Formats: sequence, structure tokens, C-alpha cells
Amino acid sequence: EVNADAPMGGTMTVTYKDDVATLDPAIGYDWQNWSMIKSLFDGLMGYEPGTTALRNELASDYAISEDGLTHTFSLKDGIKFHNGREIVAEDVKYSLERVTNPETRSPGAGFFGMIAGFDSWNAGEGEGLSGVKVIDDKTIEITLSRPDATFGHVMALNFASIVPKEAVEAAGEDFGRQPVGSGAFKLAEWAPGQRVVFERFADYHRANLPKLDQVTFEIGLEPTVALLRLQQGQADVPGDGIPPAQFLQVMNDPAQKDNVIEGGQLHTGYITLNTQMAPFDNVAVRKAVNMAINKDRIVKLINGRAVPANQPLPPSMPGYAEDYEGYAFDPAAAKEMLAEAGFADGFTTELYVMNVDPNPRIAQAIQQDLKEIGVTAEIRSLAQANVIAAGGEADQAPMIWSGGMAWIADFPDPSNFYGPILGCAGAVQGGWNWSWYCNEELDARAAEADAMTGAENADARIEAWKSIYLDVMADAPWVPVFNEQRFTLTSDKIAGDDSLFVDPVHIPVNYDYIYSKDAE
Amino acid sequence: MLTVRDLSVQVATPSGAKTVLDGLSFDLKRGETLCLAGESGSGKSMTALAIMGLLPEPMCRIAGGSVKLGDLELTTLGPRGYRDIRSVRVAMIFQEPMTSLNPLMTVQDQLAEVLLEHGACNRGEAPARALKLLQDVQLTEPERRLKQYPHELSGGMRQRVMIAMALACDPEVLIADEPTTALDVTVQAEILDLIRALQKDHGTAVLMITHDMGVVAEMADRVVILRHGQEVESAPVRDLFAAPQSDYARELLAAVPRLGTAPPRPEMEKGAPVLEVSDLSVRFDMRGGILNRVQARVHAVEQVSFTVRAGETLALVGESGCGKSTIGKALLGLVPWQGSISVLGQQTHGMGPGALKPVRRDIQMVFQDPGASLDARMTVGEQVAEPLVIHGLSSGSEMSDRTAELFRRVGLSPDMMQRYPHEFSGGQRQRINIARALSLSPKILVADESVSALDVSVQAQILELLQSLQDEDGLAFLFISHDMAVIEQVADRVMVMRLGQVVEEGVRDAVLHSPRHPYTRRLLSAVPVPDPTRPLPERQAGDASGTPVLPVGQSPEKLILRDLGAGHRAAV
Amino acid sequence: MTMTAATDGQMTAGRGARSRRVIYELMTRPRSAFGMVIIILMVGAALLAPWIMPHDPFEQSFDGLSLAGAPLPPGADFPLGTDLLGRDLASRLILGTRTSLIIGILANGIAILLGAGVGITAGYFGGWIGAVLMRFTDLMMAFPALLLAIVLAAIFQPSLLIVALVIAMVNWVQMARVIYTETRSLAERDFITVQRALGAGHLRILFKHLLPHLLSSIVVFGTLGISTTVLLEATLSFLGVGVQPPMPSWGNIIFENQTYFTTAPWLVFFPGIAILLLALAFNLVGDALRDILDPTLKGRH
Amino acid sequence: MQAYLVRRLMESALILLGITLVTFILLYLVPADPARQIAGRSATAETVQNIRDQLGLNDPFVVQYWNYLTALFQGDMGRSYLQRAEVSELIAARLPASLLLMVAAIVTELVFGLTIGIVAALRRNKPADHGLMIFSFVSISAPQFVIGILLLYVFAVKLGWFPIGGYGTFGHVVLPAVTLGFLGAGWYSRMMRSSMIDVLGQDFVRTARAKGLGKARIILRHVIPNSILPIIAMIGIDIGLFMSGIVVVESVFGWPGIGQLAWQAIQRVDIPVIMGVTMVSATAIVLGNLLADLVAPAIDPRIKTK
Ligand SMILES: Nc1ncnc2c1ncn2[C@@H]1O[C@H](COP(=O)(O)OP(=O)(O)OP(=O)(O)O)[C@@H](O)[C@H]1O
Ligand SMILES: Nc1ncnc2c1ncn2[C@@H]1O[C@H](COP(=O)(O)OP(=O)(O)OP(=O)(O)O)[C@@H](O)[C@H]1O
Ligand SMILES: [Mg+2]
Ligand SMILES: [Mg+2]
Repeated sequence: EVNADAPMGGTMTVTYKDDVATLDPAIGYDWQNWSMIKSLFDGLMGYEPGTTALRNELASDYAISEDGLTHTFSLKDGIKFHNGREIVAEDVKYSLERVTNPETRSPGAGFFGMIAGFDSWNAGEGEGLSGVKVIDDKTIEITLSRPDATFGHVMALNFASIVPKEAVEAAGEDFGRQPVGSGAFKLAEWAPGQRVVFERFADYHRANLPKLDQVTFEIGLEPTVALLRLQQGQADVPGDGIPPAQFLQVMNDPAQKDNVIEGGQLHTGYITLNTQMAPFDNVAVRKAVNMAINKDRIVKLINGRAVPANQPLPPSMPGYAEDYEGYAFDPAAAKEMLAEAGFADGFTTELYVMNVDPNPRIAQAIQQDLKEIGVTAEIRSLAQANVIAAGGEADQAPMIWSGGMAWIADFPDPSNFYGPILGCAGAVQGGWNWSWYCNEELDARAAEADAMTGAENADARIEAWKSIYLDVMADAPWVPVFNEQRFTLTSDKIAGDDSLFVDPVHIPVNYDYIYSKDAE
Repeated sequence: MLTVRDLSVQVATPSGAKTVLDGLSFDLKRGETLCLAGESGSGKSMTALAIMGLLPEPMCRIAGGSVKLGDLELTTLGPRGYRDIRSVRVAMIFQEPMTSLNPLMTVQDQLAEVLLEHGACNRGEAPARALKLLQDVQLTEPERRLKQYPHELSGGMRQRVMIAMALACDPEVLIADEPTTALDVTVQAEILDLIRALQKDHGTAVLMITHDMGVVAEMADRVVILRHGQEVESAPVRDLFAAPQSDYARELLAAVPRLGTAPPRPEMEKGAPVLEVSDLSVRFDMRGGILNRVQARVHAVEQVSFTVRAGETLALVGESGCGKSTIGKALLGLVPWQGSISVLGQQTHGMGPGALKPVRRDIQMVFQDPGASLDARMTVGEQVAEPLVIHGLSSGSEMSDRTAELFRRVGLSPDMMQRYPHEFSGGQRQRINIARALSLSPKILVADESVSALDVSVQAQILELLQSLQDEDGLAFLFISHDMAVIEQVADRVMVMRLGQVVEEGVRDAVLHSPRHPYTRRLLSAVPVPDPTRPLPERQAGDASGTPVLPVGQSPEKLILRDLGAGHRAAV
Repeated sequence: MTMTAATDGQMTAGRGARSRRVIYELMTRPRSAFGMVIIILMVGAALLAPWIMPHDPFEQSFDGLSLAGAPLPPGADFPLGTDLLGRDLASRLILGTRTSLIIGILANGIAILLGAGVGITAGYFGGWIGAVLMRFTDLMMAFPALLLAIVLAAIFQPSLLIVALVIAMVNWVQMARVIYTETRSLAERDFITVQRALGAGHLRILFKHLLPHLLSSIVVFGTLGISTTVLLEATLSFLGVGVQPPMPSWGNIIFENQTYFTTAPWLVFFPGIAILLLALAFNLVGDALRDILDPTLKGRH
Repeated sequence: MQAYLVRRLMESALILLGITLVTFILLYLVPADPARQIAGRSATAETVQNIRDQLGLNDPFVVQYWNYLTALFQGDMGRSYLQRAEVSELIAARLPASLLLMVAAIVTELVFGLTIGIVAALRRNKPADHGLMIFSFVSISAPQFVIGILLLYVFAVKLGWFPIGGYGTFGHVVLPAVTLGFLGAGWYSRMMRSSMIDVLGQDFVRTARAKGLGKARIILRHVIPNSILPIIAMIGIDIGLFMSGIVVVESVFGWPGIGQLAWQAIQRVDIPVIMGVTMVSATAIVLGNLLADLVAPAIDPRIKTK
């Protein structure tokens, strides 16, 4: 459990390879700035540190009407933006309208589709979101156009962060470089390509938080070098994790191994089989491929930094089917099945993969496995954008190994693994449903499940989702390969509950709650 | 002072070591001038380089013998030891002034460098000392020259800079390897006077290498004659000229052309004109300024007209830079020109390279600089045969026979065909160039200083060859030379040029025996006479006025040639 | 016409004799002979790969990885160790010779031909031809090659030929600039003027007279280009233009494994040595060739 | 001279225009859709369409190009699709670092390369020459990443002489400059050796020796200046290369240069940034070449800038 009495003070240094694109909560959608924005901004909802449990963040109270359509939030007292102004309900409305305003071009706008009035506002018509109403300075009422059980999670997304209108308007497009929020930290310095520094926000609405005075992000460092820095005591957390090349070295070093923290991740790595391209339009072929892949060996290839998967959902996600066996590894049976489907001599196909290690290696392992059952898969290893573009065409990529671009959940709810990547909505040109799997019946069941709001329905809803994913697997549009495990290394200088270092929503670490041992 | 004993030099060849200097011995005393004369390729330059310790390593080496400067043995000296004596005790002027100066350093820097290196003065005094040196060698506008780069100077100027450099530290011994070969007689005379004067003032011992017996007669106290790398005779200059002991020396002296002794040119019927030039002008633009406009022009050749008939030799003389070579180049279409040129009746104005190709079969040129005109990467045999290939005239064994024959005719052995240019001496290269130009059997040959680097016996041989070609095939020559004696031998008519214009022209005897223009007179008075007993003549002071560079729009004043009868015309 | 033909035949015969002599000299000088032997060995390895590879280069052998999934260092079973997928590195290097030789020689060769060609032409003709060619060179130098690679990767099936073309396109420019500078000064020299006076055509002047003088620069660039292009191939293949996994090339073996070089140094070291040897071998031969063709260095005492 | 400069600058402007066109065409042909990249994976088709409209990506190519050009002429390079910041600001923030590293790397490669080349030429065909040749080839054949990490490991981690990557002090620039210089040194040393060998055989070197000059002086004043000309042409090329093409070294050393910006932009089809970076590096190349052509006559007075 999180230590609420941990000492305050001290600093921490986190390293990243890629530059920080933006800190605007309406725009940032990289896994790297995702957690930074979480520490700079707050929304109405949030999560208990280190868990997937929702909690009120800026909201002091959250009520849902009987029909699940009207959501009323009350704001806490005395909450302030970094610029010192107190947050009022009008800011919530402004923020939600900003993120859904077509001119903002927010990648997160689609999450808010359930709010009444979204469609016309997002199409550039009307004056704001009609479903969002300011009742008074402290109260806001949001009306949905359809009941949606995930709305609480949506309000905890970065995209739902509250921003001050005056600061946004002053900065214009540059708000992402001069962010003003109400999070535990505020931006102190930004040297592009070098460093981003956060410092404690003294007026933070939670007492005794954040623990650290300052968090420094060193940007542009190769993970291997970041590790060297950490080993020299010049960094505390390698933001990109332990580089694969050094993983075994670290694990074999007793001194360092103790500082390694392992945790699950809401991630699944899978192969998509294009259900609209021959021969993958044949379900028997898809099943055969499912049985041909030696997942254990692939996991071994990446030094055991994952667990084999047999279904779309990762184990830490509600709705994961513990008892589901999946397609067992059995090349002989797979070969037989192929023969029955009319491919006794196998066939030739293409396997697209993003070109960053270890993905081409995994693709080669898959290639070898397929060869066992007579399938020749030519590998096309391309830049990320090229693979994504190929996947978005109905007739281009028969198989794609999703590594490097794979789905990591936006929020810890089973529904988040369906829509864009398995539902009909995603099976469009330029979409992310690369197996072009469209099962209208399942789509309908998914909509039903999401409409099951209220705590009393929660269990039934999870069950509904579980059965949807199992039915998906019956059609085998994917080969789920593994669920990645997170391995984080920390320096001796910082501490905190293990769960904070593998926080499922606050990746790589929950900056707000980590404390410095120096401060003790 | 300088004692050379049994000096031998070997060069490496693919077939093993070859001795190019064999057992040479001589002594050089203080204040004395010793001339090394002899056949081209006889090892004269090798001797000089061996003394200086500058033989091109590792291809050449001293195979034996000793060189002593005072009591100091030079052949065993290390690099450090050589450094201390070079310039300070022994200095050298090289055969080719064109390439012997660093193209990237100003004259002042190159002069100051020697002075500073040997501690002759300090940094502050260096510019003044450099200026003094240039004044000593009587370079015009010395202040300006200091700031110039070598490529901005004419050949004669560069040679003076080389001399100034060699004399900077008052050496005890000065080695001068053909110091005047590239220069016209007036400049040659000035430079020889200069060396003599400096020698008198400083008591320098001079080792002079030359093939010009006139120069030998004027300069030498004693003479060593070399042939095939061996000494054939060594004697005081008067004794040698009076009574040569060896056959070769006799031959050599007999072959020396003496001005005024040439037999009359064979009277022959005038052939048809093969080359008609009228109002030929060549101007080089000098651009500059914001819009890259032409600001000035070099009027290299100004409205020159002449005609050469088959079987006739027209000699072109004039001071360095007066446009002689440029006329030759214009005839072959190598520089842009105006006016009219017709070769064998065909007007060449406006022709492209394709149309010019057949014309170039009929008119050929031997270029002035024999070394630079050869491709260092090709055997000389191939280069002589190349024109035949280009014009598709010959092939196979016939071609190699013809090439071998050409080699023989210019006095080279056909087994040299496999060699590369750097393996030849200056004079040998000149002959290769002649052979190449002759390979096409042209009707007209422009010979630009083509025998200047040849010793008199070979020179005589070549001139004979040219004469026989003229007699047999009616070859016409445009013969550019500064050697008046040679011109007297070969020319039917003589044209004297200055600053791009003709100042005097006429039949040989008229121009050479009764010169009318002051410049022609000065030229003739400067010719060295191969007679050591004759007192040195009073030289006429030069008139350095005039420049071929004029601002745009300005043309040099056109000289009016007055007819003096019998085709003798002069601007007087 | 017949005469010309005969002439050419003659010249070829002469040339044949000369090239025999050159090869003889190359083989008798110890250093160039060493270079020749390496080149021959590599070409041999490329041609005979299927017969001399100790293992299947594609087989992700079960014993090829340690229990923890780490590649094996050189040992008895795998002479040069295994790669991250447990494949035999020695076999992959041998097979990779094919790709890398094609790139190092073909692509680099095209680049040199183009670069030298453009440089000589621009330097010799000068004037507007020179200006246009050199500005075009500047343009190509500033050309975003990576972007081109990404576009090509998406449009075409990956192939070695495209990589070779892209590499040639990127690499010729430096060569062109350096050759241009040198040609410009050579073209002013007397022996070239003489050739014009003799009526020699441009081609003859360019190839028979200018080219030999530029040989040393060409040799320097050509041999240096080998390593660069072999490494560049990996980058381009990485972007999807060239050979795709599991096909090995020296460049991509290095490229894929370079982050592992502290933990599995053999994966970088051996292909690195192979590239080094190839470049070195060509350099030794090139240097010797230059010396053989440089007449001032001929002869012995 | 000025006329030459004016003409060359005009030609350079044309080249840059050409580069914008080529790059724009390539970007148009890239199959990846920038709107998709902005929209992210959860976006609906409408959102994507809306983004396309706003960025004008639905316009015909000619219109898009024209709009870009007119903005460019007004000094507006546009805003990054993904970062939303002004491209000019993004580049300006990284330019000093790129320039610094470029200068340092060129100095390093010249110092190493020329020294090695000179020594090799003077010791031609002797053991020292062979040793240095092998060094040159190692430096050319070694992947930059490996060299960079090795240097970091030895000099920063083990010896602690330099910081482990980063930017700011003199100490920071040493290792990246050496890594880059190491590769360049291989090229320069071979070129210098070859060019020096030619010059050493020339007459004026003999003259210099005949003057009794010391070896050092002959080399420094006579041989080197005459052999450096081809090197100058190479420096012009390097200027451009180092302005954008050094992603690996930048990321190993955490150097905030333009290379990383370019690389990330290319991967994510951030068109305005790609265009901006291409323009900057193209300008550097063109200016570098111009500079090389201007410096050449200053070194060799025989070359006329006609
Ligand atoms: N590298 C070489 N290889 C072979 N022979 C050479 C080489 N260098 C010079 N020679 C030969 O050495 C001989 C002597 O040359 P040297 O330059 O001393 O002649 P020279 O007397 O100065 O002639 P000239 O008056 O023509 O300059 C010549 O026959 C020449 O062919
Ligand atoms: N390419 C050129 N550009 C500019 N000026 C030139 C060029 N070629 C020759 N000149 C100039 O033209 C004039 C005539 O030169 P030319 O070479 O014809 O002299 P020359 O009479 O042959 O002299 P020398 O006896 O020294 O050989 C000289 O002033 C020279 O500087
Ligand atoms: Mg000589
Ligand atoms: Mg001349």
C-alpha cells in the first residue's frame, strides 16, 4: 500500500529516449507524455495510485442518475490552477468543449462520443456541448446520449483534464509548451531535446503531496546510455525500461536485480490475420495458424519479459477468462487442419512488422513456426507509419505482428480492447482493425454491455465482455502471442510501494507518490 | 672549393639499375665559373641534383664517388647536414622555373622564408631584404612583385625570382641548371649579366649547366663536356674553343650555329600559299566587378597578318609574352580569335572541333613546354602513335613501325618507346614532342621553341631533319624561337613581334643584317657569341614600356609598317 | 572504317597484354596478393555458400540459445557463436557475403561511375555544363534520402537492386565534387591542350588522358565507399527497401545486434571484421594498382 | 567575385526551391496518412476527416504546395502536426547544438584525419603507414553506435573524464565530436595521404628542399597547403551531413540536435517538421558547398571564381 506518511523533499531524474511532443492534455497521446500530463493536470476522476480503481480526483462527489444518463459532479473546495486561480465548474465545461472542438484536432475527441450534443459540436456546428451544464460554481451536470458504463473512466482520461481558459487562450497553439493545470507538479523548465523539469505545486489539493520537490526528465538518451547513467547514480528511473540488450546483464547482477520491479501491463501482443484476404478468410486457416505459433519460444526470445497469451485481454484486465485454454501449440494438428482446409501444400503470404527490435526477431520466430506447417511468410519489416498504413488497407497486409504498435489500454476496462481493433467501426480504410474482422452480432453485444451501467450490473457486464472476447477467439482473427510484463529499475535513492513503479495507468512510475530516501 | 670525384649516379628502371652518370670528376674554385656542357640526356641535371642531395629518392641514387665542399663530404651527409649547407653554402637554380615555385605562396613569402630559415635576418627585416633581393636581380616593379603569386609572372620573371632566392644567403657555390633556356635572348642576356655581376660582387663559384655554346663562351672559365654520362673533355674555355681535343667536342663546336655565318637559303620557286592570316587578333578578357563585366583585355595578338607558302619557313621572334605562342594556338583553334585564318585555302573561322579535325591533320604544333605537353601516365611510344590512332591513319605493326621510324628520325632509340616521360631529360622530351607533331605528316608545322633545350649537335640533327622534310614534302614552318643563330639557319623570312604587334618583317638577310627597328637591333645585340676571346659587347638598355593589358574599349595604337623595299617592312 | 576496326583490335590485344601484366604484378606484390586472396575467398564464399555453411543459416536452433534466451558465444558447436534467435552466426555471415558483396561492389561501383563521370564532365567542359552538373550535384546532396527510402519501401517490393540504386544515388555526389575540383585543374594543363591540337575527341581526352590522372582519388573513394555502403544497406533494409529478415547481410547483422555488443560482442565483432577485411582488401589492391599504373614508381636498382 | 557570389546565391535559392518540391512530392507519395498519425488509434473516421480538412490535406497537390511556398516566403514554416509548436521554433531551439557539434566534429576529424594522413604519406609504405591505414579502415567500418557507447563507457563511466551524455559544457561536446570525428578521420586521412603523395613529387618541393628549409617547414608551408584542396570540397559536404544526418550519435549522447527531431518527424510523417528540417540541412549543404568553392581560390590563387 502507498505510504501516505512518506517524507517530502528530494528530487528524482527520469530518462527518456524520445523528445516530449507536447504537454497539452487534449493533444498528448504518447505513452511517454501520458504520465507526465497526469502529474501536471487533474480531471474530475482519477485512480488510486498503483491500481486500476477509480477514485474522485477534483470531484468531491459524483452521482449518476437511475437511467445512467445524467452524471453530476461536485468540485472540491479550494482547488487551484498553477496560476493561482481557483477552479470552477465553468472550467470543466470549457475543458470538455475544448477537447471535443474540431479545431483542437484532439486525438481523444472520440472518447467523448457518449456526451449529448457531441456529434453536432464535433462536426463544427452549434455552440458547445449541449450535454454539459454548469449548475453553479461547484457543480456540473453531464448528460449522455446513451448509457455508458465506461464514462467514469473516460472522465479520468488525460483528455478530460481541466484547463484554465485564460492560460489556453494566452498561449494559443503553444499551450503544450506552457501547460497550466492543477496537478501535483507544475512545469519549471523545458529545454527542447534536453530536459523537462517539474517542480512541486505548493497548492496541490491533496495534502502532503507530491512527495518530491522536483522531477527532472532527461530527454533524448539512448536506453543503453540511460542505464549507464542510472548505474552511475545520475538517474533514478529509466523511463524506457531496461533495454532488452542489457536485460539479462541486469538480472544476473545481484546488486541490480534487487532494484528491479516487475509488474503486469494492460498490453497484448498479437498477430492480425486479415479476414478479408485469402486464405485468411477461411477460419480453419486462422485456427491452424493459431495452433502453429510457439509462444513459449517467443517469450524466451525476449528473455521472459512477457507471459504467453491466449485471448485478447491481458490477465490484469477485468473480464480475463482464467479458465480459457485457447489454441494449444500443436503444429501437427495445425498442419492437418490446413490440409483439410485445402492447403495441404501450405501457401505463401506476407508478414508485416515494425522495424524496431525485438519485433523483427519475433517475426522471424513466427516465420519459422509457420514454415513448420508449410506456410511461407515473407517478412516486410517497415517503419511504423508504413505498417500502420498497410494495415489500414483492406487488401494489403495479410498478417501483421502488432509489436511496437500494439494495443495498450487507455483505461482499465474490457471495452477498451474492442471497438477500434476488433469492431466493425475499426474495419475501415485507415482504421486500426487490421484483421478487418467485422462481426455485427458481437458489435451489438458490445454496445449492450457498455450500456449496463451502475455498480449492481458491473459483474454481469464483465461477464458479457468475457463472452464477447471468447467468441472473438472462436473466429480467430488474431493470434494473441503474449502479454508484456513491465520491468522497471530504480536507483537506491528513491522509494515507494512497488505498485507505484508499475502503476498500470501512470507509466512508467507514479511521479506524485514516489519519495526520495534523501529526504528521510 | 667544390671537389667532385668519380661521381656515379644510377636510376632504377624495370630492367634494373642504369648508370646515367659515370665517374665524373671536376673541381670548382672560388670565383670561378665552370660550365657543364654536353649532349641532352648526358647527365648534367643529375650531377647538379647529386651535389645538392636532391636526387629523386628512391628511384635515383649515388652509386659511388665523392662530393666535397671544402672539407665536408656531402654524399654521406644526413638531412640535417644538408639543410645547413643548402642555400647557405650551395644554392641551385632549376631547369624549369615554371614548376619550381610554390604556386600558393607570394614571392615575398618564398624569399623571406630562406632568409629566416638560415637566420640571415629577423622577421621585421625580411620584407626589406626580400625587396633588396628583387632589386638585385633587376626585376621591374619589385614592390608589386613581392605581393604577386608565381602564376602572375612571366617565365623570365620567375627565373629572376628563382635566382634571387638562390642568392639570398650569399652561397659559396651557385648551381644553375639551364637558367635561361626558356627565355628570350634579351632576357637571357640580362640574366647572364646579372649572374656575372653577382659573382663579381660576392666571389661566388658558379657551376653552370648549359648546352648553348654561346653561353659557355660568354660565361665559363673552364668547361667540362659530358656525353652518355661520361666526361669526354675538360679544359679552360679558351683552350677548348681554340683547340678541342676530343672528337665529340670538335663535333659539338663545329655544329654551333654562328650568327652571320649561315649559308644563303636555297633559292626555290615559291609554292602556293598554305597559310594565310590576316588581321588576326587574340584578346583575353579580364573580368571583375559587381556584374562580372569585362574590365580589361590582354591584347595578346593585335591585327597580325602574314602568309606562309609551301616549303617556306617563317620565323617568329620577339620578347617573352609578346604573343608568339598565342598565334600558334590561334592557328590550331585552341584560343578564341578574330580575323581570318585560312589553312590550305580553307577558312577556319567559326569551325567546331568536328570540322577542325581534318584541318588539324594538316597543321600541327610543337608546344613550348616539352615536359608539360606530355601525359605523365602514358608511354611516350603510345603518345607519339596517338595522332595516327585519332585520325585512323595507321594500325598494328605498321603503326609501331612508323612510330619507331619517327623516334629514329628525331635521334631517339626506338626501345625508348616503352618509357614514360619522367624518364627522359628535358631535351629528349622536346624531341618526343617533335616526333608526335610529325607523325601526322602535316603540311604546316608550328614549332614553338622546339630546339631550345637541345644541345647543338642534336639541334643540328633536328634542324637537318626539318630541312629534309621541307625539301621532300614542301612542309611549311612557322618557327618560333629566340635563338637568332638558329633562325638565321632555318628561316626564309623573319617576323619580329612586340606587345602583340609586328614591328619588323622581311626576308631573313634584310631583317638580320640590316635591322631597322630598335627592338630588333637590341635583340640581335643580345645574342651570345660562341667565342670566348671576343670581349663582351655593350648591351643596349631595354625599353620596358608598354603593356598588352588595356582597359575595355581601348586598343593599342596600331603600328604602321613602312615599306623599306624588297618586302622588308618595319615600324620606324 | 575497316582501318579503325583493325586499330581497335590491335589496341585490345595490347590492352589484354597489359592487363595480364597488371594482374601478374598484383599477384606478386605481397600486400596486394593478400588483398586479392581475401577478395577471391569472399567471392568464393558467396558463390559456394550453400555448400560451405556449417549450419542452416535460417534455423532457429533450440540449442542455439541459453536457457535464459541469450545467444551463445563462439564454441565447438557454433564456431562464431549464435545470434539472438539461436541461429549459427558463421553460416549467416557466409550467406550474408552475397548481399554485402553486391552492395559493396555493385552499388558502390555505380556510385563511383556516376560520381566520376559527372565530376569529370563538369570539370572538363566547365561553362554552363559544369555549372548545371555541379548544381545538380548540390541538389542531390541535399536530397532527403531517408524519405525516399521510406517511399520506395512502401511502393515497391523490397529488393537488393533498389537498395543498390538508392545507395548509388546517395553516394555519388561526394565523389563528383572531389573529382570535379581535380579535373578543373587538370583540364588546364598543357598536355590536354596538346590533345585538342591533335584533334582528339572529347571521349578520348576524358578516358585516356584525364581518367588515369584521377585514378588515385577514385581508388581512395572507391575503397572507402565499400564500408560505408555495406553499412548503409543495413539502414535502408531497416526501412524496408532492401533484403528483409531472415536474409542476412553483414550490415544488417551489425545493425540488428549493435545494442547487444556489450553482452554479445561476437555479433558485432565478426561482421565488423568481415566488412573491414573487404574494404581493406580492396584498398590494398587499389593502392597497388595505383602504384603499378604510376610510371614514376616503376623500376628497381 | 561579388558577381560570382550573387549568381551562386541565386542558384542556391533555385536548388532550395527544387528541394522543397522534391520533398513535398515524396511526402505526398508516402502512404502513411499524417491525419491518422495525429488522430491516434481511437479516433473515429469523422475525426480523421476533420483533421484532414483543417490541415488542407484534402487539397490538390498543387494547392498544398503553393500554400506551403507562399507561407515559406513570408518566413512561416508552419506548425508541427504533432507538437503543435512553430517549426521555426523547434528548429531554432536545436540549431545551436547542431552547429556546435558540427563545428566540433569537423575540427576533430580534420585534426585526426590530417595528422594521420600526413604521417602516413611521409612514412609511405612503411609500417607506420600500414598501421595508420588499418586504423583508418577500422574507423570507417565501425558502426557509430558501437564507437559512441565504447567511448562513453571508457571515458565517461570508467574514467569519469566526461559526463555521460547531455549538453551544456565543453565536456559534453568532446565525446560526440570524437565519435563523429573518428569516422570522418578515416576519410580525411586517406584523402590527405593520397593528395600529399602527389604533391611531394612536385618540383617546388624540391626547390623548398634546395632552400635548406627544415622538414617541418616544407611540410607545413609547401606541401600541406598544396594538398588540402580536395579536403576543402569534403568539408563542404560534411557541413550538410552533420546538420541532419547524425541521429545515432545524437541519441547515444543525448545531444539535442536537429537529427533526432528529423528522425522522429520522418517516422511520424510530421510534414511541416520534415520540410523545415530538410530546408535547414539543404541550406547548410548548399552554403557549405558555396563556402568550399569560395575558400578554394583563397587557398589556391590560380583558381578563378569565374
Ligand atoms: N627515372 C628515370 N628512369 C630512367 N632514366 C632516367 C630517369 N631519369 C632520368 N633518366 C635518364 O637519365 C639521363 C640523364 O638525365 P639528365 O636529366 O641528367 O640529362 P641532362 O643532361 O640534364 O639533359 P638535358 O640537357 O636534356 O636536360 C637521361 O638519359 C634520362 O633519360
Ligand atoms: N589564357 C590566357 N588568359 C589570359 N592571358 C593570356 C592567356 N594566354 C596568354 N595570355 C597572355 O597573352 C600574352 C601572350 O602570351 P604568349 O604565351 O603568346 O607569349 P609568347 O610570346 O609565347 O611568350 P614566351 O616567349 O614567353 O613563350 C601574355 O601577356 C600572356 O600573359
Ligand atoms: Mg637537364
Ligand atoms: Mg610562348
